[in-house]
Amino acid sequence: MEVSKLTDKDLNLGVDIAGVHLNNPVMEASGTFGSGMEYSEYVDLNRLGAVVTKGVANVPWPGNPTPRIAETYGGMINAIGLQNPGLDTFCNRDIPFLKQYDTKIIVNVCGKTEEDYIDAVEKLGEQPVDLLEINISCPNVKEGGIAFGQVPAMAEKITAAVKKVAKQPVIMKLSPNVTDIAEMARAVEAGGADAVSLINTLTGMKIDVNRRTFAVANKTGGLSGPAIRPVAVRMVYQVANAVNLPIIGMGGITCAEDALEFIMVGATGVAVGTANFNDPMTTVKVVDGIRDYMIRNGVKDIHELIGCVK
Amino acid sequence: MEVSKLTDKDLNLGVDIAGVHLNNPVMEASGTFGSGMEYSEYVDLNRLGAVVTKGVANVPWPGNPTPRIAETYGGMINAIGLQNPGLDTFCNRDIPFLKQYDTKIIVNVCGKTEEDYIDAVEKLGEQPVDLLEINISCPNVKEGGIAFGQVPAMAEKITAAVKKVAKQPVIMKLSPNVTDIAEMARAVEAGGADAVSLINTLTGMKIDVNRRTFAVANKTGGLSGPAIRPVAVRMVYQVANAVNLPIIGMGGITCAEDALEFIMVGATGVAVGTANFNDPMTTVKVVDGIRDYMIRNGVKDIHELIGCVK
Amino acid sequence: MSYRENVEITRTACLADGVYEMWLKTEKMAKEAKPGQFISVYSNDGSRLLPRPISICRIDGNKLRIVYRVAGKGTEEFSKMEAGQRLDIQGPLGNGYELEKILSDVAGKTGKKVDRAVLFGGGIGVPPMLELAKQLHDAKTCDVEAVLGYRDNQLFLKSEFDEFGHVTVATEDGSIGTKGNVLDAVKTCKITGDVIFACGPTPMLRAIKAYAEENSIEAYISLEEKMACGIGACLACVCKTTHKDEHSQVNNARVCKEGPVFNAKEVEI
Amino acid sequence: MSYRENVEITRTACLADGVYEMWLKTEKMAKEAKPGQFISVYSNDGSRLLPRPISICRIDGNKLRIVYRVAGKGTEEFSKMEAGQRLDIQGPLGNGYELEKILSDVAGKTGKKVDRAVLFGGGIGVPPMLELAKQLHDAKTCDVEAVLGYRDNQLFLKSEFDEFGHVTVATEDGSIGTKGNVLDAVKTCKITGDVIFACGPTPMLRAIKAYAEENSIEAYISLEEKMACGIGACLACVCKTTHKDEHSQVNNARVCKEGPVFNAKEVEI
Ligand SMILES: Cc1cc2nc3c(=O)[nH]c(=O)nc-3n(C[C@H](O)[C@H](O)[C@H](O)COP(=O)(O)OP(=O)(O)OC[C@H]3O[C@@H](n4cnc5c(N)ncnc54)[C@H](O)[C@@H]3O)c2cc1C
Ligand SMILES: Cc1cc2nc3c(=O)[nH]c(=O)nc-3n(C[C@H](O)[C@H](O)[C@H](O)COP(=O)(O)OP(=O)(O)OC[C@H]3O[C@@H](n4cnc5c(N)ncnc54)[C@H](O)[C@@H]3O)c2cc1C
Ligand SMILES: Cc1cc2nc3c(=O)[nH]c(=O)nc-3n(C[C@H](O)[C@H](O)[C@H](O)COP(=O)(O)O)c2cc1C
Ligand SMILES: Cc1cc2nc3c(=O)[nH]c(=O)nc-3n(C[C@H](O)[C@H](O)[C@H](O)COP(=O)(O)O)c2cc1C
Ligand code: FES
Ligand code: FES
Repeated sequence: MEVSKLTDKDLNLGVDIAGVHLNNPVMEASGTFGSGMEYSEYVDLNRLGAVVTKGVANVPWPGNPTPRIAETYGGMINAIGLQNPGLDTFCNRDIPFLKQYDTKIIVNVCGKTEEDYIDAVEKLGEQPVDLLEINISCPNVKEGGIAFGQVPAMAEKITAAVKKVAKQPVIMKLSPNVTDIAEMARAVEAGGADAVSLINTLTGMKIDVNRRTFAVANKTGGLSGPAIRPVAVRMVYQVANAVNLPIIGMGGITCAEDALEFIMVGATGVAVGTANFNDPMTTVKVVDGIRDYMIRNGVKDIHELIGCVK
Repeated sequence: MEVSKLTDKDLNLGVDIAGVHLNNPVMEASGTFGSGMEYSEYVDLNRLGAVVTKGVANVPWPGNPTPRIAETYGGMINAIGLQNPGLDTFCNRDIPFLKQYDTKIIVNVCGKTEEDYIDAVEKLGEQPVDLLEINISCPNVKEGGIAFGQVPAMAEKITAAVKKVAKQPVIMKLSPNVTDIAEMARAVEAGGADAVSLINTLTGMKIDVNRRTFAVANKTGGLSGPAIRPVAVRMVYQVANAVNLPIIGMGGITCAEDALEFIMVGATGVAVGTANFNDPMTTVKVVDGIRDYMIRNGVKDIHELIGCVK
Repeated sequence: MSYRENVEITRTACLADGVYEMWLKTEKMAKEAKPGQFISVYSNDGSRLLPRPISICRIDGNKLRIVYRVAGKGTEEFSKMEAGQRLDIQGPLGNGYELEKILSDVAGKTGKKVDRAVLFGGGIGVPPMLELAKQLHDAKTCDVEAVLGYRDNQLFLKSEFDEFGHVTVATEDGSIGTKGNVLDAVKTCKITGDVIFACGPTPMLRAIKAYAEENSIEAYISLEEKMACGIGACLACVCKTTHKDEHSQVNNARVCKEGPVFNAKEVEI
Repeated sequence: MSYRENVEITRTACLADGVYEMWLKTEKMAKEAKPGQFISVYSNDGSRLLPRPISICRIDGNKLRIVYRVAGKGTEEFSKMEAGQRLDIQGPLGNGYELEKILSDVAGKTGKKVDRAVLFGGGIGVPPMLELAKQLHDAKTCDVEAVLGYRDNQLFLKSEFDEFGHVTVATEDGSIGTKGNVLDAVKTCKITGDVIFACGPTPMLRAIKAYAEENSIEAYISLEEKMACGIGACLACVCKTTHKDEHSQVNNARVCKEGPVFNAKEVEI
């Protein structure tokens, strides 16, 4: 076996997403990491390309009743219901916390109506955040959310409305619960999106057969974790072939090899979600593993890998 | 803990699907069991409510190039491409084999065009088979198959065309790769379907990052196994609330508890697929496990459990 | 501070039908642990990703002891493990009992020093009370009155409580002690105290909350909820609080972070 | 007949870098096994559902020996197991070598009794040849000429082949024997024979197929393909055949059922 002579400093792991430079392609997925505060005990946030915050709305949301989660085979379902403290608390507490680190800040925004989204995006315009990720795909709230994510015309409209007021580049986060993900990606591209992220969770259900009841109080929840990775990789591949936007790929990433699957089918960034619950150090292990892969295979620039499998 | 006094002979596990009586609700899923011949070394086929055959077409199909499968986390993807020996060989070899057993015969039918389906269904009219399962959801063949399974109007049309010539009751097998599974179920109900089975596989992809290539030659394949169970249970629940047809539920069943999830959200029958590859005795273990559950919980008739979680 | 460690199991035993104990040799975790805290225990089987939260039953130097009931696949896996095998764990997690602070708070509120603490443990809620009993006993500031509820005559850990205070037992089947639950035992045996600490099934905690309010006793109860992160990030494990808390802004405290120990008055259960 | 068994591992060892052996105590499986057959080995980790097909290397009473290279997560898991632990296996699977039939077939076709059999093993294709060498040796009807290809000087199993016949070695790095592959060794050492049995990487098998055709020698080769059922039901593991086979009607033989041993003439590789 040939061993490449590359060392750490020969490598370029940096990527650009909608004009924003990330030190490496690795971030965590919204909702699985809070705003990084709790995880900072385990992870040096400076090592992450970006921190993506839990979805935040213009006002506080109480979320769904418990139980909110259930473990499933190789994954989990969650129906947190986008509990969040509202933008005011978020801007006073979470953004200043994140500004201490050398990482980019991506704020995930949720809403029930177009007005909610616009209100939140306008308020965030004043804030030192780098990118906005608009969650139009949350399956766990009754109003809004998912409808925007399943009807192309609605997705285009909400994208355009958000873009009109947004001061930061806009990433639209797509739902996998659709017949044709490429069509959804083209819709948000038409609406003016600067990037897309996918996938959000697959709608799932678990039954507690002993208690003869739903395992999560909301009946349905979003399925995530390594179980869904093949669906996510397929969708990223489809979207990479359908639009001209940078893609943040996610869905079941647990290690560098998993992340590289997404990168090789066309993702510029990758996000680790559920795996953080199994091992809080997953994100940095992914960064290290990608670096090792590049050294082992003589790959100097991560761009040689992005979309290399066609 | 109270222990119920029920014994085996107090129990009714029998169910009717479109007028056909099955001794119990358990069968295996098409394509994972051949026509039962190979598995008969491990499983007493008399113990199964029905045997569902691998998809068969009017003429032999060569299927896809290899590798045709890849293991994924808690599941697998396959792109067999519906290789089959054609109806003539099938009727001369497989049906007589299955007739030796006290089980119902469900023949899974695939096709590329409406004419293919009609031809096969007409020929099967002469044969001693109990039910037809029409696969309009195979993601692994370029023509036909999946298109019928993703557009409601097409699904209704193919159902009506098949029903017109079918001598046996018709089960339409639905694809999960749609935005709204309830709409698809309503379409085949409108077309005259006698029952539905779901779910077929979720379209997925796996990348071999060391060889920088697709893990299955067909690029995409169908994701199956326990990884997808929450999606399958959710869809069966949705369909049970949308149509008035008996449902055969499947997707990741590995044990009796898994099967009971499907039954409790409204499935009359359940099918074991991928789990057979992990343990060839899974089907009979599911039958035994359902019986044990009923005894343990004082449930005399399986119908008390069908759809009991609302 | 909490840690992620891959630890060696140094001892295992079956304490009663379906109830097991495990001693774990930690690097740093045991040193920082408090009674009432828990650890996240991870499966070695890749199909089970989420941690199993298990309370700390005893702290002994660098060792932690956990006692658990087989409730499903994860705890079944643990029950089959043997000394010498390894497990991933994370902790110590949650607030746990800040004993000095609690005792002085209670004294402040009631205007009376705590002379006797009543510890309620029901079923698999018994083990988390043991380290608390020990620390209260060792601190010598108040008497320990433990009221332990079991299903039947398999009184796991009971004899260890005897070392730290007076113990009253209730059993569901009446085979030993008062027939019934821990509050039945309180009535029958006329047990009183200045503060209550309790862990057990929700109906028991609900009854104790009501009992404490009726009798104007401060009560601290340990709640359970399904967890994903176990460290306060995912908002899976919330419970309803009477006051809007700083973190959530919506009356939802995190059991894994603000809890699992709550003043009974502050939560709705 | 094949079986599903949960078996005890009776011995394990590391034979070379990344190459391990395992002895398994079976109930019925070993009794029915033939050289060239394989077993399906199942992971104890629920995230890995599919079997790992591993060839039978030796049959000894009720024991089976397998030798495998760590190629991924499954084989890595196996490599960490120790004597006393248990595994689910299924087998014996595939056709394997019906030795008497093959030898008389070959004699029939060539009009000449088989005096010398050449066994080619390349890399992790070496182990499956061992039981075959033994049975040919024990039958005493022909000489055994083994040509074994290795990466380097770690000649795992080589000394065991010495007991059953004459052995020639090729190494990729030239550290021992002929530098190059097994066919290089054949040329250098002028090895001849009346029938070929071969197992190894596809390029090697392709070269042997061509060599056999040029020299009009009957050759039997063991193919590999990804498998799901391992018993002929799922059609995952097909290979292209020159003739339409009875089962598929479409020139697709199942490696797990009609194979893994094929007459080289009958398959396209
Ligand atoms: C703070 C806290 C402390 C605990 N301390 C103990 C203890 O000391 N001893 C003990 O025996 N049990 C304790 N439990 C309960 C214990 O966590 C569950 O019994 C255990 O997680 C069941 O896992 P399983 O895989 O066997 O069951 P499964 O039902 O297969 O578990 C499936 C999923 O549900 C979760 N889950 C199931 N039951 C509970 C539950 N009651 N609470 C939280 N999550 C649950 C599991 O963690 C897992 O993610 C505690 C729970 C909490 C929240
Ligand atoms: C008939 C037959 C006999 C074999 N005999 C031996 C043997 O004696 N010794 C040995 O070391 N190897 C043998 N192999 C190859 C062995 O099956 C693979 O190396 C092993 O399955 C890899 O598993 P893994 O989990 O380590 O790798 P992973 O790459 O993690 O496996 C992922 C999946 O791919 C499958 N897979 C990966 N490589 C192969 C392969 N080469 N062939 C078939 N499936 C594969 C695995 O079974 C699993 O389902 C044989 C293969 C076949 C088909
Ligand atoms: C507990 C939990 C909470 C989540 N909350 C959000 C959220 O607030 N906003 C959002 O866009 N996605 C949310 N997601 C979806 C994830 O960001 C991610 O898209 C999905 O989980 C797939 O990645 P994974 O398989 O790595 O977890 C959440 C996921 C989980 C598991
Ligand atoms: C190898 C394989 C082959 C399959 N072939 C067919 C088929 O021919 N016709 C069909 O309708 N479904 C086919 N399926 C889908 C299964 O019948 C089933 O719907 C799906 O696998 C979900 O169930 P499971 O998770 O239990 O495997 C196949 C699945 C697998 C894994
Ligand atoms: S388990 Fe994640 S916040 Fe408590
Ligand atoms: S692996 Fe299923 S047919 Fe060979």
